[in-house]
Amino acid sequence: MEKSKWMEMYRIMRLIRLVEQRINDEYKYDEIKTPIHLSIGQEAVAAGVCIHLRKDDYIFGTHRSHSQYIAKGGDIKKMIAELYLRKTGCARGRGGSMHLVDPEVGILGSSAIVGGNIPLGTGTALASKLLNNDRVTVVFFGDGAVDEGTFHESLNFAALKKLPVVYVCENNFYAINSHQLSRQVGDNIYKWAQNYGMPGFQIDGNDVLEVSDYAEKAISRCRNGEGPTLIECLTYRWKGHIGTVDDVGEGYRPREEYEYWVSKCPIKRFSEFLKDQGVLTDELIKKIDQEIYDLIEEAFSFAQNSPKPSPDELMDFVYAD
Amino acid sequence: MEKSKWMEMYRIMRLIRLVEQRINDEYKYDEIKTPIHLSIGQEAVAAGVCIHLRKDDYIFGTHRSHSQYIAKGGDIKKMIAELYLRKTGCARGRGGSMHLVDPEVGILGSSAIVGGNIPLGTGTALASKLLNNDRVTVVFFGDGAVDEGTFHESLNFAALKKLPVVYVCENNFYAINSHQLSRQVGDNIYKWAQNYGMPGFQIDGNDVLEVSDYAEKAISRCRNGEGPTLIECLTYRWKGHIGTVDDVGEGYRPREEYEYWVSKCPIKRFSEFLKDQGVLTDELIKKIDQEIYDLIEEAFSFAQNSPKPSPDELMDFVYAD
Amino acid sequence: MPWTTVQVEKLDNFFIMGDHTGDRVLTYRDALREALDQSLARDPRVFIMGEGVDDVAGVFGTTKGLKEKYGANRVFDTPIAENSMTGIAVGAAMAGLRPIFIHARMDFLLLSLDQLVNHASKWCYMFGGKVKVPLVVRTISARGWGSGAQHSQCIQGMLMNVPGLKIVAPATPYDAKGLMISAIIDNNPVLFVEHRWLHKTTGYVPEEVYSIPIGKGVIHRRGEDVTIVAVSYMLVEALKAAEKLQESGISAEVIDPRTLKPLDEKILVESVAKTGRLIIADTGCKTGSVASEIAAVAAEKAFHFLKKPIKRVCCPDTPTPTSDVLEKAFYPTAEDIFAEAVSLVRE
Amino acid sequence: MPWTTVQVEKLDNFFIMGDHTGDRVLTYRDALREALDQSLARDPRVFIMGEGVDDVAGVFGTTKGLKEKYGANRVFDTPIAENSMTGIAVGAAMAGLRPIFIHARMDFLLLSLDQLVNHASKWCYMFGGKVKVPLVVRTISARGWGSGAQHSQCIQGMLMNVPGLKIVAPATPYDAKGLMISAIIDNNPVLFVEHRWLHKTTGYVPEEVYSIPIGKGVIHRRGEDVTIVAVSYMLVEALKAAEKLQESGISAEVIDPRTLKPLDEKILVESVAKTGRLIIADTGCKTGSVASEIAAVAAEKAFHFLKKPIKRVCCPDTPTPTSDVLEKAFYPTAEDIFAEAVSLVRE
Ligand SMILES: Cc1ncc(C[n+]2csc(CCOP(=O)(O)OP(=O)(O)O)c2C)c(N)n1
Ligand SMILES: Cc1ncc(C[n+]2csc(CCOP(=O)(O)OP(=O)(O)O)c2C)c(N)n1
Ligand SMILES: [Mg+2]
Ligand SMILES: [Mg+2]
Repeated sequence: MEKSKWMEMYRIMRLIRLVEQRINDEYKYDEIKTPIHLSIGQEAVAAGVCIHLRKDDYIFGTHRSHSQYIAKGGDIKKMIAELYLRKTGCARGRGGSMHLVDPEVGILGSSAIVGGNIPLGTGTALASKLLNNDRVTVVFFGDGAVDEGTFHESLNFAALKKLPVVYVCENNFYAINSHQLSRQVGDNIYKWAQNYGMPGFQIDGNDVLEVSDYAEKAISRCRNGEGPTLIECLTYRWKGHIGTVDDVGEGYRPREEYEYWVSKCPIKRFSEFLKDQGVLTDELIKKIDQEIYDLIEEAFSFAQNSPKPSPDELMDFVYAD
Repeated sequence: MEKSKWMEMYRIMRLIRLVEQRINDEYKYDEIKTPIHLSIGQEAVAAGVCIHLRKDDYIFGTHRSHSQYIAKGGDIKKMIAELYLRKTGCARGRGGSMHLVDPEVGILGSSAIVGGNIPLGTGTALASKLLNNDRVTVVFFGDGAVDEGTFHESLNFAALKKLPVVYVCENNFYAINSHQLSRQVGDNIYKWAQNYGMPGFQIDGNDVLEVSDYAEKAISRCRNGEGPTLIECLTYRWKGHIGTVDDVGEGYRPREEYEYWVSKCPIKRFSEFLKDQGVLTDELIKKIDQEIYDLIEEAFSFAQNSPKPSPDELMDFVYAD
Repeated sequence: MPWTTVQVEKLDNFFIMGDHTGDRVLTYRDALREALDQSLARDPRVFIMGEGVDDVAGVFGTTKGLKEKYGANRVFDTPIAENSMTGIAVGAAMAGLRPIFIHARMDFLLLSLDQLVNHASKWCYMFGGKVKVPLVVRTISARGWGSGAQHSQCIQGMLMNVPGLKIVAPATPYDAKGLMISAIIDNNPVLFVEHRWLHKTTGYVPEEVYSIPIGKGVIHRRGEDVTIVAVSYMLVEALKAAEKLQESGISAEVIDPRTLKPLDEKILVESVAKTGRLIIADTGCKTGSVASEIAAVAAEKAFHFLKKPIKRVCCPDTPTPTSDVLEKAFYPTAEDIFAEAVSLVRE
Repeated sequence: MPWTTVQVEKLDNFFIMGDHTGDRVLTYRDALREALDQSLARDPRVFIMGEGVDDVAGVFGTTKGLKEKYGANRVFDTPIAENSMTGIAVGAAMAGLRPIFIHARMDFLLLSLDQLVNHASKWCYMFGGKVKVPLVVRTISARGWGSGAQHSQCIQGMLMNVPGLKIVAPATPYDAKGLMISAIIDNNPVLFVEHRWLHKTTGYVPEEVYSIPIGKGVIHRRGEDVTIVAVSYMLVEALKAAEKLQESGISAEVIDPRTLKPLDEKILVESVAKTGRLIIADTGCKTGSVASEIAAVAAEKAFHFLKKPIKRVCCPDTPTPTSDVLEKAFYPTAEDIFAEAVSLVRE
């Protein structure tokens, strides 16, 4: 990987983190009237994967998809406006945080039904095959989605037809409060790939270089018509499942587990690496942060000053023309 | 296995075969006004598995379940009467061939929805666990059912909870006219078990002794609280998917394939073995057949002479009291 | 051979005039096949997927030979995994293709409602119109020969409650072809409701490509005394009933809404304005049926024209029995429509 | 914390009198919890399964502490696999247990309709009454705070078309407890329809175990001029509307059918016989709604009593928008009921 891409990945991870933190901070004012699921702690996955995607490649996300939208190059102003449910939002205020979209960069939507996006992304990959183009699809989903039959049904079909799709499981070990081991036998999601005759890997989802590495290979396999890959990225969400609540401690996630993962912060780790490599300095960090803060400021102010949809638009878009 | 059970298995296989043949012969008279799916060629699976089940164990079948009903000890008269859609039928004429039932011997029904019975059998096994009894459930299903998400969802749950259920896949390579390899990646259904941490085997489903062997172990594992097993039995149906039609030759199944499997007739094979062992003779074969013919004759005559339901019973049983 | 063929082959060859005349008579099945054939030919984005769509039987003949003609990329068999296959079709539609997904039985649609209802039908709205899902889902309801509770359902009534979905249920060969073409060129998910007993009906069908507006019903027979709105196969029974009513001196107007959602309320209200009496015949179970919805619309919008209670002629609220005797008791026929009409007009 | 809590906490604390008085006031949520608690205590066959039923939040508090009390065998979390989990509950029911399966959102029910409709609801009939499926499926519909198209559906209308299924939708704490107990002791699959905004309503609830007959509605307020039939949460809006109508000199009769299937037709017809005017308020989208079914029944069986068109007050036929402004336009309220009633009575 070229070093220029390192900096881009860093910037994207940082952008995701700071956007999420700002959302977190603003949420208490009750102006973001939509459920939010923050990706803080999981930034490396989206960043490491999307860096290898072209604008015309497709991604599909879930309820927790801010990071992927940002990494794929979705318009930040329209994203924040969507969270504020404004007419200028990427889904014109009809979708909210769980339903981000930006077709211009291949984001065809995300589904808040667990497992629901896996067939959809398999379908865009089918389209690439039938249209004989080399567009790749990446489907992002959680460990929870692996519980659903759609996971298997889709992987089977993709493997059978050798479709250009990369399945990226962001395994953060929890579905709401339910631990992976209380829902699944074993903790090796990547192994399912084997039986479908596709490559499958379990990797450190907090190591953006490792993610990028595996993603690059998987994506180029897709472009070469060699079929799908499953990548299980082990990672961790810092915030509670939903909103800005805390779910660490008694009856929830163990504090040690939480602290362990916070210590493995993907951004800290990568920035240390970049510093070691001599391409990142404290000064540069500040500069990049400042650029990002400006961008975020602009996006929030755009959003907050945008008009809301008007009630008489209620029936628009039920059907496409 | 005691030798007395050999003869019982032989008798059951022969019973299945002759019942099916008689149904096949009678179907042209249009008095069996229900779709039928014959099990000729697949007799060893049901016979080899059910020989180890107690009366109070449960089985669930599919659209193709005559063999299992018979092997589990379902009432033959009521079965034939059900095919003739009589009031005396096991489902009182409401079910037909695809929906046989006999709760007295643990047959709680069968589903004509592919993959539909796998959760149900997993559920009765859950009940055994919650009730802390040692009843075992066997779910029979085809290779087609493995395409459905319910297969994975159910196996995962059964493994997670260590439920006393044996999943028996009768892999006859076809779902209607669709070959396994045009629907699935690979031809190793049994391998799925591995990832669920349960034993899985692919065995010769036309060898009743092998079936019986593996089934016995799986069932005793269940009784001992050691959890589920998946057994994939390779076998073959001689008749077309449905009714009495022929689907061999041009555009359908290759004739050589068909002939190969007919040459591997499970009954011929087992009877030769039994003869070798000196427990079966031509005379005995004749005697057993005659007993079976009498039983069949009785069942068909019972069925044909039974009354049909009357129209005013239409609304009965929509709800249980 | 699918078993319902046994039953279908025994049916009378029912000819439906339709609102088109000409000299080419086709069966409903062949009309459908022609619509698919012509659509595959004219639009490279169209493709067909589903269990057995490429096999010798070709979904009761409706896809026969299409794989040979258009290749295995455009007409292909799928694993038995209705929910994900639907979602895969939806994804392909989002990427600009025009998939036609086929369920050989409407019962199997129940496995796929997550993708159809939670996803396909909501996508356009949920994303402010930015992504479209031009998808056709064909479902075929069986009847008779002991199809039984899991292989004979007519659940179009359930789907009426789904915003964002269009539902068409053509009853004539002419409508079958025209509405199939409309469904394919429509930019929304369209549920295409077929009834196995219609596959054999015949009628005039033009050779050229034509479409029929979604959302427009048709008057099949004009009359003064009573309006019979008939859904899908019930049109055949309604036309038979109307014929018999004529002999008894009762003039029935027979309407086929063709599109169930969005419903042609105008044709309904205008007819009731004339006759003052309304019978609705549907192939599904009565409660929660399409007939219920039509009755509600009439009670809301045509109330002042109504002289008599609205009558629904549907299957009773029971799973389909397998027994031939009970099947006969279960399915409403021309006789039932006739009897209701007589009592509405005479009493 | 489930996000709709944000919204629910902002609601007024609505007290519903119900047909019971006493001195113990409970919330709907606590009434439900008590019904579950008492049922687990009295019948060892009862157990609860579903995503998160054993977690700290306890499905909005309705299952809180039950795992601790009855053990992890009887109150347990499941994988996210709604269709099979439903089938597993069905199988356990066939083997003699009495499972209660919970969906935290009604939207997820759509994933499980194969098992609920093709299997659970048909089993008793399909096998001539030989196997029963005593199953309760709880579903909770959300509303507000941008729940959006995939997390706020009220699809009880779809389920009306399913023979063999019973559907209850209690609106008061008293009914919630009584109908939960009835649903558990019933030998059939019962869909238990809850609305998140009802969880906070309060009312009198007796401490002892009691059941409410499935299939019987209740008159919440007697009146002469117009009948308002209100489904689930719409009862709250209907009672508010009735209050306001009273002030305008219009006397409204408010009926809660409580059971949606089988419907209490008698209470409906008798009320319409008295008032001659009918408004039906449902929480779902209008087309194919429970309101449509009730309208059809009234148009069939109470036609001669009706003086005015039947009115349905429902959500429009669009997926739920996320925008707060559009949500406000989307959901019908007491105002809408009030306006319809005024126009029916005055015009
Ligand atoms: C079909 C379905 N069932 C249940 C839910 C409720 N739900 C929302 S998010 C979630 C957990 C998802 O966990 P995971 O897939 O691991 O994603 P994560 O939240 O960890 O990113 C659940 C169960 C849902 N949205 N869809
Ligand atoms: C959910 C569902 N989809 C499709 C069908 C139509 N169908 C009936 S039998 C069958 C093939 C089943 O094949 P398999 O499971 O291998 O069983 P076999 O007939 O070989 O015994 C299909 C697809 C169905 N009954 N249910
Ligand atoms: Mg997770
Ligand atoms: Mg098979």
